[in-house]
Amino acid sequence: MIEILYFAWLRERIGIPKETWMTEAVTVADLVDELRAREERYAIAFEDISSLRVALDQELSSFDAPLSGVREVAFFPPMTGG
Amino acid sequence: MIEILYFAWLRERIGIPKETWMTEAVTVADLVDELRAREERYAIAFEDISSLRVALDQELSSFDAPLSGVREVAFFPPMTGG
Amino acid sequence: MRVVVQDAPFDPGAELTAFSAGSAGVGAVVSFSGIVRDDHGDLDALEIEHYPGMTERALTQQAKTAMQRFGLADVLVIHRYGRLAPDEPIMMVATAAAHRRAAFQGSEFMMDYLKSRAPFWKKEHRAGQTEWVNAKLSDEDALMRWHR
Amino acid sequence: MRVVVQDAPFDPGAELTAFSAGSAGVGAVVSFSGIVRDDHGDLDALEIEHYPGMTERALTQQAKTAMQRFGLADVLVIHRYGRLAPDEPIMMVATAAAHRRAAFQGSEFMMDYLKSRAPFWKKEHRAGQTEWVNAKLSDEDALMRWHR
Repeated sequence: MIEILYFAWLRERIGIPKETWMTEAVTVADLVDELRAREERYAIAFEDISSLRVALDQELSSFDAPLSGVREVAFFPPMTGG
Repeated sequence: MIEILYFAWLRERIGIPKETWMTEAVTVADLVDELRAREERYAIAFEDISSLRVALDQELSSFDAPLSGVREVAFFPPMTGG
Repeated sequence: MRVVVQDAPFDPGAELTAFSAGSAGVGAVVSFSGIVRDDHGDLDALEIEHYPGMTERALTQQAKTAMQRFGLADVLVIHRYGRLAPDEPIMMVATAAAHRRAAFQGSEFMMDYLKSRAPFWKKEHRAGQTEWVNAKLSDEDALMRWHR
Repeated sequence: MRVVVQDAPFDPGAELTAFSAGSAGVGAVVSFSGIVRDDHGDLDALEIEHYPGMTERALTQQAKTAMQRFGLADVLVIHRYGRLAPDEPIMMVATAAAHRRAAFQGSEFMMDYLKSRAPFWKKEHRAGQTEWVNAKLSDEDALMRWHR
């Protein structure tokens, strides 16, 4: 069971800010594949992961990172702070 | 007739902040030679002009600059503002 | 070191006064404040979303890195979220150091980081329409210059 | 643009607030303040001498150059002279621009100039002794990087 968070336009496209998901995924990329297969809104939101960023347990990470031991995954577009 | 101003340790060595001086000097360097010849305190103060700066009519200049038309000459050590 | 993420407005001048008062013995203080710009005269609001928890964590970590890398005496970061009007301050960074170069570099480093590594997202509200602000390639380039 | 040379103390935070209020429409404000440091705990005072007339003229000219070169919306320079105590602000520079890079560069440029081209001289008072501060070669180097 992991917590998945979505921010900015990704949150709007998927329609929810967070959800809990039961996963067997080994890497972040595997998790994205699972999500894409769920519903079209996920398939559309995750169409181009090069335009997305991922954080694992609140640390920036990459799509090939392993999910083992991770409790919180966050997906979002490139940041625009400051 | 020109007005000569001295600042910082140069002012202290010469003992006055400013004076009016009748000069025939063509360049700043010529003026320095005239001053050096006046009294020992000038000779000492102007011993090493590489450690001094000069402004002509309140614009930074150089020792080989002509004095023609200049009303105010200021001599001082390198600046230490900020 | 102080890192604040808040929805309330703040006054960069008052914060600078407080920051300077808390940094006795330093010779140089640099501050940066970012303000909501309305380039075309039609901006109703700037909305800022963030990732609570990660934001504070990321900013604190980066402030520590800056302190160490540039030998800073102190760092302040304030960043707002929520709905902001044109001309309101969005965020500020302040750095205190013995000498000016370190203070300037520390602030620039914090800003370059904040722009593309702290989890904030901006959305512009104009004439009833909304649009997410795109990340700029130039911000990514600005960050890269700190990677030795 | 505002250039002030004064013997009275000033509050950089209050000046930043006033400067920002006067710069509507900008996205970035950078400030630098220089403070009297007492590294060895024995400084009684820092005395600053200047060249009245030339100082204002030189600072105004440099502020104009900075405005043009970096496309700044506004520049503020305040510099004190006379006798200052440790931890008192000596001077400040603030720059306003559309984007952060211009605001940072404008402030750094002003500071590098101020350090070695504006007619100010510092004298330290320690335990009844006085000593003129020597110019630093590193300040001259800092200025040279702006000469393209």
